[in-house]
Amino acid sequence: MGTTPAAKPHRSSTNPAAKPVVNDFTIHVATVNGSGSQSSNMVLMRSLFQMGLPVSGKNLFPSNIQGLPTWFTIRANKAGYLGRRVEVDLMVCMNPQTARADVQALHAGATCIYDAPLNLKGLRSDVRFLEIPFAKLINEIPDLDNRLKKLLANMCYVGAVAQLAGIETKEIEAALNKQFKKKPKAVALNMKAAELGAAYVREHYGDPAPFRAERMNATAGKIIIEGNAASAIGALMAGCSVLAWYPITPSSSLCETLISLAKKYRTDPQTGKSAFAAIQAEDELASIGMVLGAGWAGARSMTATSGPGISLMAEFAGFGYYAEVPAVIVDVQRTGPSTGLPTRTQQADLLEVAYLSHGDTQHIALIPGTVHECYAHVMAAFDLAERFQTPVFVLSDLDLGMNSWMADPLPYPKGDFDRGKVLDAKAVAELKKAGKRFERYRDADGDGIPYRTVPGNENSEGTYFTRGSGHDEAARYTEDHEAYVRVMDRLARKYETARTHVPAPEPTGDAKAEIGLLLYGSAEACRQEALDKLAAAGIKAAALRVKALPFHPDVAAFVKAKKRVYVLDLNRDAQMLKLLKADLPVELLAKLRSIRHYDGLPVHAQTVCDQIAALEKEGK
Amino acid sequence: MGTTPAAKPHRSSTNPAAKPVVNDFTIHVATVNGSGSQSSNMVLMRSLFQMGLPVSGKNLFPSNIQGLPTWFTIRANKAGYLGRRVEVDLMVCMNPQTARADVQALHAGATCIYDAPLNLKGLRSDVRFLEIPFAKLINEIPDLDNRLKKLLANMCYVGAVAQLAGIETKEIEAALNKQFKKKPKAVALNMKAAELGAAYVREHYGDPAPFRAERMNATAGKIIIEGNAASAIGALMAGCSVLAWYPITPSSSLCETLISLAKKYRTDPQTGKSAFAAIQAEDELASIGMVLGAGWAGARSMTATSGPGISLMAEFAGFGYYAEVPAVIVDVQRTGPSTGLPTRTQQADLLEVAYLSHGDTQHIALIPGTVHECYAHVMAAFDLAERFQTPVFVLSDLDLGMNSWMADPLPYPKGDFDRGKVLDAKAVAELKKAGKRFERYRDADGDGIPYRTVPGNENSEGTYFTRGSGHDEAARYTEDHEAYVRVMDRLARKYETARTHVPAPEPTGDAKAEIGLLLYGSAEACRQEALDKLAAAGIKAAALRVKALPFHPDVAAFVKAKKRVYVLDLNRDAQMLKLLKADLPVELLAKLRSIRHYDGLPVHAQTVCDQIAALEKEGK
Amino acid sequence: MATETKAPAKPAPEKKVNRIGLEAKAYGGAPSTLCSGCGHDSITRSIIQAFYEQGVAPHAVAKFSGIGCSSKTPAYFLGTAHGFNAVHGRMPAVATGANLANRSLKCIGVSGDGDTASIGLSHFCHLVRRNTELIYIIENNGVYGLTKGQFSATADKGSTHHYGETNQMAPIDCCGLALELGCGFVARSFSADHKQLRALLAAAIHHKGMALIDVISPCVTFNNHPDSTKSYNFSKTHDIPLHEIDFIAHFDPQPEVDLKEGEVRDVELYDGSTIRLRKLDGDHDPTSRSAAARIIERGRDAKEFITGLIYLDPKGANCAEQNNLVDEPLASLPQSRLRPPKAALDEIMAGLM
Amino acid sequence: MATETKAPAKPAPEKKVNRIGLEAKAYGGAPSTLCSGCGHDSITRSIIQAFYEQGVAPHAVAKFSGIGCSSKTPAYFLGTAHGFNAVHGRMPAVATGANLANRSLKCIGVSGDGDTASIGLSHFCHLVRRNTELIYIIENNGVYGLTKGQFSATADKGSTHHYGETNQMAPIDCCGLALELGCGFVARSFSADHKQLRALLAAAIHHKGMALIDVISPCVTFNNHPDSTKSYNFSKTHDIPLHEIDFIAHFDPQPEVDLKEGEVRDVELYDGSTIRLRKLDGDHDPTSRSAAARIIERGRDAKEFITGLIYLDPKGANCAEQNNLVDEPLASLPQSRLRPPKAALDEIMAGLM
Ligand SMILES: Cc1ncc(C[n+]2csc(CCOP(=O)(O)OP(=O)(O)O)c2C)c(N)n1
Ligand SMILES: Cc1ncc(C[n+]2csc(CCOP(=O)(O)OP(=O)(O)O)c2C)c(N)n1
Ligand code: SF4
Ligand code: SF4
Ligand SMILES: [Mg+2]
Ligand SMILES: [Mg+2]
Repeated sequence: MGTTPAAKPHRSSTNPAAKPVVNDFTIHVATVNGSGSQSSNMVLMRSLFQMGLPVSGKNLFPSNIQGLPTWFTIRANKAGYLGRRVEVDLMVCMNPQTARADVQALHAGATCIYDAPLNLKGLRSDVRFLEIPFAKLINEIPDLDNRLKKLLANMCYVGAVAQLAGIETKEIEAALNKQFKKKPKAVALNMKAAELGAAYVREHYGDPAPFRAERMNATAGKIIIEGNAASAIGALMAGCSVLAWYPITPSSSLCETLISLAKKYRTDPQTGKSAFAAIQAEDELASIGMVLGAGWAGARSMTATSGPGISLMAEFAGFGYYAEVPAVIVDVQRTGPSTGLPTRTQQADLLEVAYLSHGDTQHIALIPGTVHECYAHVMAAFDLAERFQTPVFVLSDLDLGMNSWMADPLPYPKGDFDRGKVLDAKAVAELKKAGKRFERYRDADGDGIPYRTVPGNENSEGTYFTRGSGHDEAARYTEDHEAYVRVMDRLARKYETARTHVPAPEPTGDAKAEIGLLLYGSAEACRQEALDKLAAAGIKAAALRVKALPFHPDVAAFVKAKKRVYVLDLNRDAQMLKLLKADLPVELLAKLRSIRHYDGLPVHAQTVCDQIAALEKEGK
Repeated sequence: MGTTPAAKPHRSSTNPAAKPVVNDFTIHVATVNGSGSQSSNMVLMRSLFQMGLPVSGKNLFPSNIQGLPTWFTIRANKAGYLGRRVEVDLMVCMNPQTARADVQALHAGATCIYDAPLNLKGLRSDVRFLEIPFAKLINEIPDLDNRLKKLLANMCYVGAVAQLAGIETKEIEAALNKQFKKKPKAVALNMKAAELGAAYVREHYGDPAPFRAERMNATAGKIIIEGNAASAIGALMAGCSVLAWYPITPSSSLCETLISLAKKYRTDPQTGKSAFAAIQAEDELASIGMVLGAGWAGARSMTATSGPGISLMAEFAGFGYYAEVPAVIVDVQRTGPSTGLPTRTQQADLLEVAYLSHGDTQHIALIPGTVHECYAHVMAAFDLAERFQTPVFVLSDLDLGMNSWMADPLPYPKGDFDRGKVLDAKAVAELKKAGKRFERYRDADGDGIPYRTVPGNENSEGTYFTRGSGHDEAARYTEDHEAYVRVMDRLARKYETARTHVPAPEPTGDAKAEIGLLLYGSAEACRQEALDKLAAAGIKAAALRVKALPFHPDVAAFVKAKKRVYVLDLNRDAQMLKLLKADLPVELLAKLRSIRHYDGLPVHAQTVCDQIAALEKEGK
Repeated sequence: MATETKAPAKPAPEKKVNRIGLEAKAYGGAPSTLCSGCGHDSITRSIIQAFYEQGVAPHAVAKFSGIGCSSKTPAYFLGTAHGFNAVHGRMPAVATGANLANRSLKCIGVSGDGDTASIGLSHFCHLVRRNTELIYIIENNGVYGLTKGQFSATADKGSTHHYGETNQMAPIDCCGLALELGCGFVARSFSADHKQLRALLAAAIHHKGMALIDVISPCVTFNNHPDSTKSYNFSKTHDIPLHEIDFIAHFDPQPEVDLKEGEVRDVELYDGSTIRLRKLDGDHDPTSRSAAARIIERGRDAKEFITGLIYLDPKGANCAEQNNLVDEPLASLPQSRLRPPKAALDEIMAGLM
Repeated sequence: MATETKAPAKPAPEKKVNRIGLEAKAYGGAPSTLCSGCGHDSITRSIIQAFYEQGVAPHAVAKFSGIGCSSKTPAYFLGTAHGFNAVHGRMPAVATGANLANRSLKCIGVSGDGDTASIGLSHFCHLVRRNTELIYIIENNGVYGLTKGQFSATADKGSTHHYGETNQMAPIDCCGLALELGCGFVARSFSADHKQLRALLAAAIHHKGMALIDVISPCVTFNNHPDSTKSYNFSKTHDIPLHEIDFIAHFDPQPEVDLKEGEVRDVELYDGSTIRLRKLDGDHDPTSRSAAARIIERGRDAKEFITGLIYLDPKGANCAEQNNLVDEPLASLPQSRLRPPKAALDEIMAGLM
């Protein structure tokens, strides 16, 4: 509950209207999709970034291609709070379909630029309106066709916003140069449009805005990247050589980016041949099947999908678990159930992924919380998949995957690939010399992880038959109940081994605080802000961000050390809480409390703070 | 753990060898499948039944069609304990592939009949061997082809067993008459074979056996039935008119029985036309799709499948939940994960079914524990599916579904169908007169259950558009986050309402006992025996059999009233325990302890007793 | 045949009513949210018109679709019919279930080429085999519109993708496939050819089995470049109609006209309606499966865009008939006809004693 | 052509070795657990023999299957090859993934008619489109063997089921379907015709794309009644071979013989091997797609059981080629060829600054 929707009046107590603020503001642009506003918004965001301000950009888009409402929100915050903030300082209304609601949702003291024909100014007296005749301004530029006029009107509001917020013209120009690489004519035209907007504001609306961008130095050497791109780079660096996928929002861009990267970085310059295969499968059942086939044959292979695709992978996921085949499956989660809100975010596939398939199955899942972790966790997933010979899931989400995040450059990976326990023909021969023999499903090391070979192994004793039906240690078919139990118990042991191999949870905040906030995934974006807000409200709390299933021992230790732990779930059913209850020592469970946010919009610090504060007050 | 496999020596402390026992024994017949032994075993079981002895028959068969080992176990028990018993009193060895292991697994004092060429007698000195030259005996019957000789050899062991155990010849004959209805020649031939076996035992092995069948009166008016047949009859009586299915062991016989029944009882005698449609779909994705389509269009529709099929239904299950479409889905569980042991039993699809699909989904599931409940729960599932407008699962298993159970005749259903909140054209018009209007997803009654119409409704205001994407109360497409949350919260409310509509759990045993045994499904078969064994071991316990998800309030009440509650899961991962932990008040959770049995064989009272006793001793 | 402009969901205003007394606007739906110019919106308009002209009561219609831009369109026509927007690729199953539950419903399904020929291919093929009484429209644009332009299984071989990939596989010809699998009504059309499409839809409405209409429907956003065989430009310039097609409904007999020998070919439907085909260049016999196969082969080999009624077999038993169902909808049978009497249960029990 | 007896997994003992020095028994597998007389076991024997004769190293082979009696058979041949017994109907995906991972593997997949034409139909069709280098054998018995005799999608129309249902739908002709979808190697055979089947398998081994062999393989337990078109009796009495077929491997050139004009037709494969077809009754040109289509149509219409090489196009790019893959197996590329250097990452990062 406790969702604080973006389109509702909300008067912030910490940010009273009209108090001028430097480098802490939110710009909300309402357009329709397919109108080309996306590049204007990127230019706006980048300009701020180039001025040294921490920024994030969130695109709220409909599940359609053209003509429906879209919003883009830029948050600039000197403290580096880059999660969603509900209060909007500057609204840009370009969409007649939503303009009234957009204005109604503003808090008192907000500023609103709007396209003149919308005539919004009478709507509220506690909002400052700046009417701008964008079409008319653009008409000043000669020789434009209609499409171009529309596009340039968007650039025109960029100029207006820049003028109002103090964004430097040269940064707009630099951002345009980046955007329209090697097209100086396009840059000039867009600059012209931006200048028209700026000039209009300068001439008609001289008063300073209650917020301002001032050059600072928090972004030097940083990048702006979407989580899906970071994941794709991770897959590239991890040596993924087979990608099988089926398009689905919000995961498609991950695959498409990886394909583009591989085209560039995996093509042999001599032969022109590729060390990367990508198959757009007929559906997700096939894509996971291809990934398992490739993983079994020794390649590093992956797929990326979202909820509906995960559901379709259920049968094969259980096969991968039981037959012990490596695979990497990225789930960029969207709002379910069913088709749900396919262009909204949520973390509601946890329970499904944790136990995906019929019968006793348990999966390893990594949950990145930052773009860096999209990169690192995807890389780690390949190592873990081969080390543990099992499908490994990466649970990203739309907010993380498709929105723009500021970050340090992704570091070049340090270690080498961990290809796990693979025996080549020589190793099989040596086993024999040592009086042993290769047995595919034998727990030779006591960690539950057996040794495998891959097809093509020239030693005839190094082959085995892979099946989803009952098998014994030597991979022979069996229906024997004891052999079955041995294999199942070993698999459980293997899963236990994984606890200390998955990424450990990350503690932050005051370690000695009695109150804990346990969160995961993209909720990270609001974590520090929430802790600070809580502190401001007199509640000292430490946070722990869980990064993987099965739970690392540090998770229980954290809960043990706290009096109360608030588990933040971005889903209705408190899915992480359920998983914790199933796993943690029972004496810790009474400490856990649920807070949730599941309306499809990114979570924000205020609701986290409000919900915890209310529960704390309520008397635990 | 604590699996006590059938094929292991096991010396029972409660049933020391050679102590003669009346009406309490187990016969274990080892043959190969496809050899026609099934009908011999049925005759044996029925003869005992007709003598008035409580009996059960369990068929342990391989996942193949011909030539692999098969065992049939008949348990006769005057106290009515009809769950699996591990100790075998009389072994019949007909299969060379397994004979040695079969003998090794016997407990001391057991009796073993074997086919002469197997020459087993030297194997053990603590087992009484009865060698019988079946082939030679059958050769006495003239004019037989080879196939018939094989079949009759099987009937020959029936006679031998009957002679040894005191089964009356006239009951053998009666059972044969039932088996070979209207084929007196076949009956005579089989009787001849049985008599040859009996005579051989009479002549060569005069000593009485340590166990004996004596006529009693515990089966008068009873039936012998498989759970799948009971489920099929339930579906027939519930008015199921559309069946869509895809063959899979162990659910196929449910569908095939239903089709046969419908052919007989749903064909209009006048027109010859059928009030029942059955589609063998191309796969399980399609079968659940057809069921949803039919349910949406107003028919009572169902499918039956097993684990792999459930996995394939994941996507559509979430659709049914979110779009609120009635459907009945029977899962006759088998041993997973993946293909696993497809002809063995398990209860390991609980977690998958409870949350089946991506996103926040929760399903109603009924868990029959007896053949009567297969019948009643399948009927109830149709009522609940329409009342709650959602897919309702019935979780049976192979042991319950495919084995033979003695029971009272299934009673004719009392009440009428509950078709739930359906508005016809008139009702829609009346709504309008009352100044309201039909809104498909409005919580008009506060119970979370909206009203629905079905296609063909002549009132144009009675139509709506069904979708798995975001919708508001009026079934309009929306991506609005508030409308989304309203619908999701109502769905959660609806699920809460279901708690008191699903079958309540069934308490048995000493209500005042401090120890609780919580079990579900086919574990019922060993419940009373386990309680009695526990009592004999000095542990007073009461049992509660859970019959449905979501948990009825009585479940928490039971746990509250006990000091410790042992949750018996027929799966490795303690799936019921996990679900309980996710749902019960947290202060109760420390009372729960896990006992498990998951080797694919039916659970037996001894392991339940042993595991609880060990944990009790261990100090809780 | 011009590119359509927005808001096609509302038919042209007219006062006329059809044989059940409804105006055309009674067949409209919610406003479209597709891109302006999208071929799918044109098809919507033809559907509205055809159902209006054939006088089908909207409440007696059930609409089905999968997922995709195309699959959104059932919301944009026949707003007072029940609709079921299913999951991706699996509409055939839903429609089959609904049809069995209530065989009196006129079922229409809309799918995309991705929905039909990729994820839903198996269900499509088995739908053909089952011959469910369903009008099945593929709004075929050779691309995944809703997920932004990836290749579908009907994409042209050699065509290039917006992020640089080239499609290496030959397209699936859904008409060829359906014919191979024994479909009794196989047609192809072009979204902008309203006249032909309406006639085909009318015939499909009166066909008692599954009727496939594969409609080339340009995606103006992702696949309308001139060398795409699914573009307006290509379709308009390459369209080779097999015949001029008129539909004469059984309830609307035409005056006997003097037709020149060999000029037209009449094909009769099960309900007495007639499809009148006026010969154009050649003479295609749509009742010959081998002629149909040759036409499809010719189109494939010569890369011709052949439209019209390719194959018709009006007689095959449909799914409800194969199931020998009672005439009334199963959905509305009373309990008394669904629950066998006590004697039946007694009989079953007796057999188990 | 006689019905096989049990234990076919062991080839007839012989001392001979093949060109890589292996005896035939090196190509055997685990003992079969199928019903004695099952057609599938005969096919197993032909596979063993063909791989032996072609001298394929078992370790260079990867075996695939779905679920069913048929799908169990990869355990019964080439015991020292890796095998992957997947889930029901989805073997094509697994084989495609494995083939991409290691294109040097010789891939063979065994499926059933249920596995292929019901649950796996979409994957089968898309496999054909992708042209994965895979020998795809359908062990076609018109029935679901392993689940005890339900109709499959290749069951005869009008045939009756053991619990009384009658199949109302026409069977899917997998060869016709594959041809329609552009398959480059389409053949049909009969499990008991070892000579023909071995020749076809040899050709398939040397084909560089997907090679479909639809083998009628009687289920003696559930579908061997004399009027079943999948019974031994029917198959033996109705088998119409298109030609007598010999395979001449590229490594085993035959002496030039004086062939009578028009008596044989040689078709050359990509690797230089030759399929030599001796004409029987008619003269079928297996390189003509339309001739192939006609043959299939004839078989369907006349209910003839036509066997042999129906269609061959040895040239189409296979899946690995379409992906323009390096020659080495992707699976064995070292880290240095998979992880781009730091400069590459720097370049990517620079683009994001
Ligand atoms: C299981 C699943 N996978 C993927 C998607 C994403 N998806 C939505 S529409 C679509 C393709 C639609 O293409 P098509 O059927 O051709 O329709 P069009 O948009 O071109 O009209 C895909 C892949 C989905 N909704 N469900
Ligand atoms: C998802 C799923 N559904 C159903 C089954 C049950 N099943 C096992 S084999 C089989 C049919 C096999 O028929 P076919 O492919 O023709 O092989 P055959 O046994 O006839 O050789 C089915 C339905 C399964 N294993 N998995
Ligand atoms: S993206 Fe293409 S298919 Fe979708 S609405 Fe736009 S034009 Fe139509
Ligand atoms: S059931 Fe049929 S297909 Fe299966 S092994 Fe027996 S004969 Fe072969
Ligand atoms: Mg499309
Ligand atoms: Mg078969």
